[in-house]
Amino acid sequence: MLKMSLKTMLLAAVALTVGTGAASAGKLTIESWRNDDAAIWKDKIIPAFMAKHPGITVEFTPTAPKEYNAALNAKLAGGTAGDIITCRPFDASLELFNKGFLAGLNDLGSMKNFSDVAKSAWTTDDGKTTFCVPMGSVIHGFIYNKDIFAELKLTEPKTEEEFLATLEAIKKNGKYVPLVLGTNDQWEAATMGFQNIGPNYWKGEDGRKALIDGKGKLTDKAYVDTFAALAKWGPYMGDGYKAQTYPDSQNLFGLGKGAIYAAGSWDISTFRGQKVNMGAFKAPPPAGSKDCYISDHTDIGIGMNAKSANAADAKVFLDWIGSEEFAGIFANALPGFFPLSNSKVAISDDVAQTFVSWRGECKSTIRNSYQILSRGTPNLENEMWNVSAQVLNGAMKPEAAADQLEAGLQKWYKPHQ
Amino acid sequence: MSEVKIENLCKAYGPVEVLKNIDLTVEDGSFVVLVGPSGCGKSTLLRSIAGLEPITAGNISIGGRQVNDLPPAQRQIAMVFQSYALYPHKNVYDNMAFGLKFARTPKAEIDQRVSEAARILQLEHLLKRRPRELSGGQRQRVAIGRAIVRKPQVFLFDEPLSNLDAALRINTRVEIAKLHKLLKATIVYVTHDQVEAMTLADKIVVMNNGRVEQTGKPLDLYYNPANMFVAGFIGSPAMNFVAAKMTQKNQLDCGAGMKINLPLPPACKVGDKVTLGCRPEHIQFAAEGKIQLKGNVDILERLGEIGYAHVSLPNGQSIVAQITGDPKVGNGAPVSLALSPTHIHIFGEDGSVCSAAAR
Amino acid sequence: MNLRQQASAFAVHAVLLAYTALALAPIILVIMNSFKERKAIFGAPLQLPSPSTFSLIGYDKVFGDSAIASYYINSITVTGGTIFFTLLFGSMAAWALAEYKFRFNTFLAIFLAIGIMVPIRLGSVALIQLIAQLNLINTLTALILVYVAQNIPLAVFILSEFMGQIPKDLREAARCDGLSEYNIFFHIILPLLRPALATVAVFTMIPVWNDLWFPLLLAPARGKQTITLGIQQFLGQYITDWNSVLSALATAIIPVLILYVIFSRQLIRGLTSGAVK
Amino acid sequence: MATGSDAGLMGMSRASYLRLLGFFLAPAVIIYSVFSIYPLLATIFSSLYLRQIDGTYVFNGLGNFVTLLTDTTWSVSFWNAMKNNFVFFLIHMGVQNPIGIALAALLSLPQLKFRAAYRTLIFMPTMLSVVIIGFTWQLILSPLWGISKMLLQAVGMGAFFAPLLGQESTALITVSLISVWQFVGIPMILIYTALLAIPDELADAATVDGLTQFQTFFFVKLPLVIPAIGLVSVLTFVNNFNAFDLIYAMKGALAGPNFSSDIMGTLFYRTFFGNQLQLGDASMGSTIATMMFLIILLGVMVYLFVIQRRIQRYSF
Repeated sequence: MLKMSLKTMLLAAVALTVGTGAASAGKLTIESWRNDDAAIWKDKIIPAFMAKHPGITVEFTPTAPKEYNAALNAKLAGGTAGDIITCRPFDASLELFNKGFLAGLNDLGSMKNFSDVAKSAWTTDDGKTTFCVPMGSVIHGFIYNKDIFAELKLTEPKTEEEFLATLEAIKKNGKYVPLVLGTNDQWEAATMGFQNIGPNYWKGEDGRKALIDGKGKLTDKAYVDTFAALAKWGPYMGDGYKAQTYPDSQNLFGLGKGAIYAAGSWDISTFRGQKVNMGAFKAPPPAGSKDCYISDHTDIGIGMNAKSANAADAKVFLDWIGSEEFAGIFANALPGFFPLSNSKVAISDDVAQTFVSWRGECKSTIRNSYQILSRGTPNLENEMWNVSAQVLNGAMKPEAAADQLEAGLQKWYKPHQ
Repeated sequence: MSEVKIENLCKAYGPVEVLKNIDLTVEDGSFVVLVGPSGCGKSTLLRSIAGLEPITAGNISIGGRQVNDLPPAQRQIAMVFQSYALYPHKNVYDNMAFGLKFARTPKAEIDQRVSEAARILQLEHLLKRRPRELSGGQRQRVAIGRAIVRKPQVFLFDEPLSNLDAALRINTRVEIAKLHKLLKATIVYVTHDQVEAMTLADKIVVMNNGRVEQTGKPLDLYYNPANMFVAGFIGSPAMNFVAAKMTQKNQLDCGAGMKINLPLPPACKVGDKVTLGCRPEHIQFAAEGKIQLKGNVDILERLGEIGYAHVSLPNGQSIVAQITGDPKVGNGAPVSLALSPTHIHIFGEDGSVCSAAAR
Repeated sequence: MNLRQQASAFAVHAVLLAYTALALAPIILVIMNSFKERKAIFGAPLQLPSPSTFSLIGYDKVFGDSAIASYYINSITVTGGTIFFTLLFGSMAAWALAEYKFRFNTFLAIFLAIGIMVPIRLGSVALIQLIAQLNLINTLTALILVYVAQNIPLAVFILSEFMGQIPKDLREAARCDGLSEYNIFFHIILPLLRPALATVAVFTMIPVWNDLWFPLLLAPARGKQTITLGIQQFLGQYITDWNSVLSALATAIIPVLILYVIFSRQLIRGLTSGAVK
Repeated sequence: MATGSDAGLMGMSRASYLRLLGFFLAPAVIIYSVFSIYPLLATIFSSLYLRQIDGTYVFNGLGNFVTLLTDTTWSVSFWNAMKNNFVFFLIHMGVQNPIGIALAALLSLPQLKFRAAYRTLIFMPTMLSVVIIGFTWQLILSPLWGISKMLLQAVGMGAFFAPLLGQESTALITVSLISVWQFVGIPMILIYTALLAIPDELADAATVDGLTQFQTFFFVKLPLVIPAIGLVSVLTFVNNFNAFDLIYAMKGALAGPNFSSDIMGTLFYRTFFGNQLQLGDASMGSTIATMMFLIILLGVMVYLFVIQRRIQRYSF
């Protein structure tokens, strides 16, 4: 009897082990945080690739954005990550390269399709090695509901003053939430708020670079003014915005209950799915500005797991990602992600077209916390989320927010000490 | 031959000795009862015989074979536990057949042995029941049945009746006695109840504090206890003890002017402190008689034909006398007690008997 | 029953009913709304689905995700395997600790107890590396091993308590009956532990079935995902589509509730068996 | 034959006794040591190393602990998380356990109808995944869906609607109460079990003595279930200082607003695995994990050696 139960145990153990998914040749797995885009990868991008390269099977296995970094790091450390890794910009990916988790991609043929600026987010500090193929950038701005604007006889605001007047008008009417933005998840406060309107204050790249070399401080007037501008939004953000999550915001605007949505261009495809009649306007500059600036952020790249069992196939895939064909599919399947390659891509979505047209009107910059400044503790990006949310919540004065950011940076960053 | 022989057995838990130099022989076919107060070591002795407790020193042999290091199953013993220890998840048949199955006994033989045992114990109609569906007495019989089917050389019973109610206890006691006759089995039986010991045993072993106090036939122990412990333990109600001093030859002084004249054994000397023992059934209300004590009745317990009188003596001690019928005395009434001179026991200062008065 | 007693019985039921409602309302709300069309979810969330608002569109999406069957199979395999090995190994260890004397008995008991207090999650990174070295990444075996390790301490703890309640006589009777120590365990002790095993099974089942963390790290590959991970990823993907979100939540909740209702008697009996006199 | 040595069993050789022990103990001990103790030790070990800015690690002794407790970069977050964790724990002690006791008291009333149904249903939320519970409550409290607002309006308190999860003053309390809602079944069942163990004669005796049911509970039964309440308290402590999932599911790794719902578990997660641009720091993460381990250990010790010894136990 006893022997039998032992044997059963062993059999059970063996049966469980047999299910092991050994990596088979010609099969690639993509790690990504873009779970919103899963359907597009499965239905459009991957079939297009496999039509060209029938020998290679590709699978897209996204992780929710907030778990992505933790899960990816753990999986890479444990050797379980997929062959293809979607790259966050700057230090998060640089660290992966330094640890040997990401392969260098200098020899990739299609790398020549990208400018140095495009590659900067995924290149070592010395500029010698690029480890991810730039895939897309995102542009900040505001998306508005055309039907509501028509109903309330409003026009796109051109300046900050007009912007606040527009919000006030919507609020007076009372039917709609004037500005759709929540602070529960915090990151929208920093990204859709602070980084969206800020470049107009700190003069884009000039201000960003000054912060890095220590000539500019976060306590400078530009940053305090940005926070001060944010602080004025509170009264126009829907009932209970402090507990409003990002999906809540998306739904609020998607359901036509909100008039203006503080946006990233990637939201376009979400709202297309919900059939919103929408338009877009760029961050309205403050009174007296001559130039305008937009946040055109290199947001997403794609690289190769250095320990991939299918390195050859992975390179074939990455090379294709760098191609004009991919850029075209990507830009149109995912309006709101703008290809970074030099090839001219026609964008069919009119709202996406609006966003990308701002590149011609204004100067572009990337988010100022991403390069170098978030390497230490306390982490500048985390701090920005925190204080931006607090400023929007009315829990913190603009000056205090700026002070806290600068104090944090001074703790570890030499040029600010 | 299924004699159990125990020589010089010792058992200790660390520094605590629980069995001290036990020597005991259980003759083939005899019924030996180990009796004593709780904690005296009787159960430990039984479990040592069974092989459930390792021993520290000495020898145990069963049927002429030394079993010191054998596991219980190989000692050819069967044990009946106080709690019956029936397997709750098995029915009566399986409870009895369980050990045999593991001994790879052929199915037919198991069947035959179980039905034989069931017939003897009148369990035939209960074979399919689970233990929880049985009464206490029935469970007891199943536990015995489980022992019988093993055809052991020795049956070991560990207080098997103590979980039964009074009436059932008497019934089952008789059943066990009959069974012993029927099976001609060698039995070692542990109890703390001296009535069970007296009624069942061929030989009683009285234990106290890890030692054997006395071994003998029931009536030997009753009439000739070797010491005060045995004298007090055997018999119910217990023997009366009166402290006394030998003041002159053949005279005891019990204090408060109570003097008793009786022939004393030569071992006793003038000036010795002794204890006089006499069982209640050997004390009567009577004004005449050779040995007299006077006292006052505290209380009378009337049980029917007989009863017991608790009497306080002038020296402050209290003794119990058996009464017959209804003596019509009130509480507090003065009475005279007559002690049967042939049933008086004299114990020395160390508690061992000086000598029983000649019968 | 007099008036006063009736009044107090009424009050007791009122309190218990109110709390039961509080406990169930959120769950009912989710399940109820998962059967409604989008407009009705937002327009009248507190109404039952009516013929005009009834819709299964969310479930279409959830079950259209063809992998849902494999999520369930994986979860059942992992949970079942974990329960089986936790009970087997846990009861074996509890038996040895309770029954046999040996030098490291107390030490081992304390050693095993540490695991009750500390979540293995704190050691995730080392664990992943270990699993990778054993070549068990993306296998359900890895999950089972980790969960068994995680659940053994509590299993040993609970089973030891119950083991103590099995009368000593029973084991000794079995020894007299000639059973080997192995057979005493498998044929006497294990069957008698059944109520305790049920308790441990439930205590093991809940966190394992519901765990998100280790499936995410150790077996995230398609085809190896458990239902909780699958649903979580599904939620992430359709987060703005409340039909799908609510249906996915209901899909994750309902089987657990059904199992719970079936086994609740055993669970409560197991939990309260210490009190059975 | 001293106890505590490998005494062996009657008639069994030492070798086969060891084989017997091995057979029963080895599977559990090996799996547990390899997949639970080893990873934990590895974590404690790496708390002794310091992560350099270039991503390498150097040995730092107990330096990380000094940094964590004294350097304001870390200590502010640490003590904040610690304080919040205590609030989290105190809310469980002050709300969950009294409600659990009260429910258990009601459930243990003699001749209560539908006892099993109540017990089963009230325990139900405990069965569900924290991730799912967090998500569900977030939907319910969502200003978008507006259920909570609707309910408040229905009872004429619409003006009291507030974004409970979004305010610094209410976020932690709200999350704690959701956790209480989910786990109240556990103290309820444990206390209920203890109450069942009290002999009915005792309650009868109290009734004969003229106590009302309420008084009987307070003055007779409650003192007798204090050991169970002690157990519930230490379980609550251990679980609360291990908590992570619910806050992570509802408030994310930054546990906002302004870290007002940050507890040890979220601080550990954020530090160990990183966040958006924050890189994971295995050494400080391990340091926090080790601190969590020590706090839990300390709590359990206090319970075992101080509280449990003073609790009077009664056997019936």
